[in-house]
Amino acid sequence: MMNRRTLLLAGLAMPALSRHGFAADPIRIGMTQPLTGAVAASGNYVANGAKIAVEVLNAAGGVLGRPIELVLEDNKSNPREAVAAAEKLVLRDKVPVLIGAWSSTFTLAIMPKLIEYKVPMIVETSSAARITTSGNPWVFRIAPTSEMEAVAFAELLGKFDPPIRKIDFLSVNNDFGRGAAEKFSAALGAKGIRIGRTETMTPEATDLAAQITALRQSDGDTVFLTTGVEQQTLALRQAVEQRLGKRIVTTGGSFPDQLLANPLPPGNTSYHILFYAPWFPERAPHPQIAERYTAEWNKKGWEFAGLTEGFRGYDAVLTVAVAIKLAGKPEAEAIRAALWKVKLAGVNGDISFAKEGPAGQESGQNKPNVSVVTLSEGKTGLL
Amino acid sequence: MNALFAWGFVAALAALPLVFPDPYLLAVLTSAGIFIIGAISLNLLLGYTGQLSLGHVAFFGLGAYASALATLGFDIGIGFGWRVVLAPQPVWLGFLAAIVVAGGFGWLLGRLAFRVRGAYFVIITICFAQVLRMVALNWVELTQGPMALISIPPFSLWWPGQGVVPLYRKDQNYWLVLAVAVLAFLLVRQVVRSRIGRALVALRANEPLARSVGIRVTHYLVIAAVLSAGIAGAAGSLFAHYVRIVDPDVFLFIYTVTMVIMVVTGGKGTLWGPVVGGLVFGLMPDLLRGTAPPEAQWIIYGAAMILFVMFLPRGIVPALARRLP
Amino acid sequence: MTDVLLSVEGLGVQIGGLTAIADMSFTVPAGEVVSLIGPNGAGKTTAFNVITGYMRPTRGRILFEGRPIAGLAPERIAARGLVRSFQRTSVFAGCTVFENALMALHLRGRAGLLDALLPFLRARREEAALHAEAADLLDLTGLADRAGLPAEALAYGEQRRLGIAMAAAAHPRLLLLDEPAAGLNPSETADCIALIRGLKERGMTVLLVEHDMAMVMRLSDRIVVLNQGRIIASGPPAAIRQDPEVIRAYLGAAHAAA
Amino acid sequence: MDQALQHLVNGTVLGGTYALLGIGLTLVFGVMRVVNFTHGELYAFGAYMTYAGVSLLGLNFYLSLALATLLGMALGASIEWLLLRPMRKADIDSVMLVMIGAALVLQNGEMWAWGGVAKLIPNPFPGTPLVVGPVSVMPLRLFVLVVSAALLLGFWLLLDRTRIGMAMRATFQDPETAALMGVRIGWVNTATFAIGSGLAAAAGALLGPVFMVSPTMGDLVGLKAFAIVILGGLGSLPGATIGGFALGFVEEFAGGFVSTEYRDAFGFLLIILILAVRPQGLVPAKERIG
Repeated sequence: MMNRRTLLLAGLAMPALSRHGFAADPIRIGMTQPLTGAVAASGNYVANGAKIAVEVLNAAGGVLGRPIELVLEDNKSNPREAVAAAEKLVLRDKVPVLIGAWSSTFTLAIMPKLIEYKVPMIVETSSAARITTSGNPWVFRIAPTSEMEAVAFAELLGKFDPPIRKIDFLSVNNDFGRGAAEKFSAALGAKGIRIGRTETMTPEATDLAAQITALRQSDGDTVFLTTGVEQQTLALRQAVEQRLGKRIVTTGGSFPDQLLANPLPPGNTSYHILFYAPWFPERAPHPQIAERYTAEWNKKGWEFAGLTEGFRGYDAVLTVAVAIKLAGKPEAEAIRAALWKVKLAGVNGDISFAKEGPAGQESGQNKPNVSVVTLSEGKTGLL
Repeated sequence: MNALFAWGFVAALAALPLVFPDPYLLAVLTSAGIFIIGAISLNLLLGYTGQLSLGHVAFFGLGAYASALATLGFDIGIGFGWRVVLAPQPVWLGFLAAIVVAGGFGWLLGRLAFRVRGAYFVIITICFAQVLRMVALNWVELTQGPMALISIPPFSLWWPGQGVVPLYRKDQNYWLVLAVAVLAFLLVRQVVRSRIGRALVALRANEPLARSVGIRVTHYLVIAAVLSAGIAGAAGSLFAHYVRIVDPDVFLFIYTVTMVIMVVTGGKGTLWGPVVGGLVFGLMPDLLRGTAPPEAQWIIYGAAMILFVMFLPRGIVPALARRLP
Repeated sequence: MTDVLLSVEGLGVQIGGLTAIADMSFTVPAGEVVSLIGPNGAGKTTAFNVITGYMRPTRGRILFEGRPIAGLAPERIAARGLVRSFQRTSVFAGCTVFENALMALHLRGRAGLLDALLPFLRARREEAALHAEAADLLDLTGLADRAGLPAEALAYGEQRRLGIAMAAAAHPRLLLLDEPAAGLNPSETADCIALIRGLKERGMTVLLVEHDMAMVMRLSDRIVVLNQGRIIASGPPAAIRQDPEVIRAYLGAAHAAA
Repeated sequence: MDQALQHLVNGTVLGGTYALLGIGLTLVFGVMRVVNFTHGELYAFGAYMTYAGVSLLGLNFYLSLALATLLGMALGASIEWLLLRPMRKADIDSVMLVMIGAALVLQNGEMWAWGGVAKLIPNPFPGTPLVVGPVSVMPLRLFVLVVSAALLLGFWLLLDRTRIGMAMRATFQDPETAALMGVRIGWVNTATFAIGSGLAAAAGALLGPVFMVSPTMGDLVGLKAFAIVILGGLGSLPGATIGGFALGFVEEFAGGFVSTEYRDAFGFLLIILILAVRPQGLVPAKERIG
């Protein structure tokens, strides 16, 4: 907690310092995340990942011989403020590139502004398909869509024993949750798995007894759980309480870290689809990068569990840095052109962009890696 | 003197984009302006009838959804195999739809809620906005639920020499919001200075006495609610076509609080109150950006609310009016 | 015999199981001043509230100009031409004296929403007429020089007078006055009596509830005496003064209280 | 049928905590005529204090619960003293706005102090459910239900048997008369708000370990508490208890049998219906005349 506050103060002091004459003017990168409000926890993780990436890059001499400065704006967990934050970053801070904005709705809210101001944005978390298919040539997504996640997961089906035969869904009632239910149904249905019922919950709901009791009536063997960390934890605990008795797989890349210290009773194993498993950095596609990221994070004394989400900000900043280097100048149009050419090694794996969406206005989409982590009695394992 | 000052103020605001063409300033003012229109509409209810509606954002959100849906079109089933289909309409029709739909719900809420007063009224209005939020969240076929309505076209207007053009530019949107704000202001002014306005103020001051001189309570409160809701709906429509995405969070409680505190800070029941208070609380979040950690910005915002209500309970405008004879 | 303007027939009111009015019947002839008197708790104010629509009767009928009004909303009853004044809060606080007068003239205007938004000839003419009428009203009450003051800044007696004038503003056919002289000093009471006489001369019928016996005797054409929710006597002032039951039940009690 | 039984048990467990939430809010409204928008934040405060006690200071679980409740009362008393006492003459709307401002400050203060990450509170109860026939329930939730019932009972005794309780009831009926009869209204208000806050904090302390602790946990709970007191009748103590159970059952059964999507909407729809048909709530508080 103390660390967090000092860091905020340091963040405040940084622009002041940079104004007082380093050799070269810093290159500014804009980022907007939900730092307050309903989804602030995860937004702060991502922001922290970005901060350490900037430190790592600057320690190595910056980009184009200039230091990087991260200008971070809170979008207060709502779309209107997301637009306000983006406009502030572009119009007042004159950043040539943005990173954001966590939730799909915040990202979708900002997207028309990207066209208006001609500034590219790296989308680090949002999973809605529409972000890259609506014909916005300023959008470059490193986060996987629900569909990519589902397809990648389908390849791992053979590792489950007993095998998955029929699935149900417990989804948060938003783009993320509904999208996951739809895409996993399609991807797993194609593999001959039967699809049962889908129960939904509002994002702020805490008592999920009604949903879980309803799921108990299904004869499925596996429940896919898609929601934020907090509801994941609640659902896993209440599933024990209501004797759900089914295998639970969480999607979306976040991990119910609180269950490490306060484990579920013995005999309950849950499965978690992650994009980075910080317990096993050596098993990441690029172990050195993953280990560096993990080490820097732990040096700050931040919560270990945040590593599963913080890499999104870390990778986004690395991507931007490579693009600026390729572009040779920190200008929006040049960075956009360069983003099509980037090829780099990130925490999650190789990052490069393929074209998606209507011809002539394609958005960029990266193909990320997934891994499935098991959690049993407070211990993690890799499937 | 007053009118001269007022028109001078409007002229200065209108000239602003020509003198300071800073797009960020215009963006902030446009965004604040939309909420000031909301505050002007709320003032009619809160300031002149004395009824605190903490669900005012319901009308704002209804306007936003109505306008967005009218311009995007929709195709929904209503049971028994019947479908309601609407082809995309021009934006000005969406704007009208926003006013009509919001006004209609204003009538409904007025009929229902004015049967109770005080704390009950406040809570019923909160619930009203909550129910609408739940509907927006779950009637996915119509509203796309939490996936939000996106790609909403920008406002379009007839522009001299160019025909009907979509307003992409900052200054155009700014002027549009300014024009609607001036219209809303004039509309409210006309109403409160008329026989209707007198009836509303009489009801606020002393309801039993007002009834005894023949003022029909429900009739006038419902008129106020319909007008107020209609203007809020117009603000919602501007919001939808400016931000160009509408999701159920448009019904957030904090938006109502923003409008209420704008009215109260400026001075409820004064014409200029929502404008002055709106500028204070509309610009504060953007002025605070970067000066303090995000949580502290909210704390300052909340503390400012408390201090204004405690130490300037009647608002800035009446306090100034007392200073200047 | 003059026409009957108001007739109360077999009225009964229960509040939370208590009988406020047991059985009350009386009439108010057009053009007269009728007073309703009785000791505290006799049911006078309840009767007023029921006649003017602020409370519902449990049984009985109230006819105004031959048409039933029991159960109608106060504003409907006011629109029929029956307006009351209030005992405690008689003015619109926070508004000027002139605004008070204008508000009281509500029923004299008819401008609606359209007129408010597009104030052309008709609406403007109506506003001008209402302003003139409000000025007249203040002249009548002798408050013309206070027009710009907030109503609550008036002296108590002036507030009471304004309250009466406001009740009378829309030219009701029947004016109900609830203790207009309560708390007034003798000279204010005299002003008040003059005002009520003036209203009567303008053709208004008055139903008065009042404790000040001297005032009641001077103003009334007829007096109705209530005790414990029942009428115990009614007639012209001279007869009431002599009635032994009234003396026993009411005058004695009033003297004791004073 | 088995499902219905399970819903019945879940509804009872949920209803008990809702009743606890509602009673603090309705008490404050009944006595002080204050709509307490900080109620949800005091709930969150109680949960965080329990977390601090158990996880950071390593205190005993039950001791932490009691401490959190007491600290909630202290926070409530200071809010009353700092914000409500100077506003005693102000209208109900201004007071509401001040309380909304205070809620914003409290919630973001919590986020600043604790960060946005939700926390679990360890508890000494077994993590496996008690199973009786077709029905299962967690021992922790049973404990919460029992403590809620005990708190409700204790609160009734306080109102019924103590001097301060009598003073509160007198103020509830008619503040002016109570003041004339020698009740020190200022003190009664402080005590009332402290007790109302203590009940909210206790609810948070009890439910924190059942669910999770996060800075925004008070939002939904605050809204629910409004729903409960409106259902029961604003300012009515028995009404808040009945309203709490009514909402618990409605949510549980409607969520289980009709639609989980609208689960949280049922409460609000019910309120609008109730207010349209019976504005004074199910069990109206005694009207003050005048």
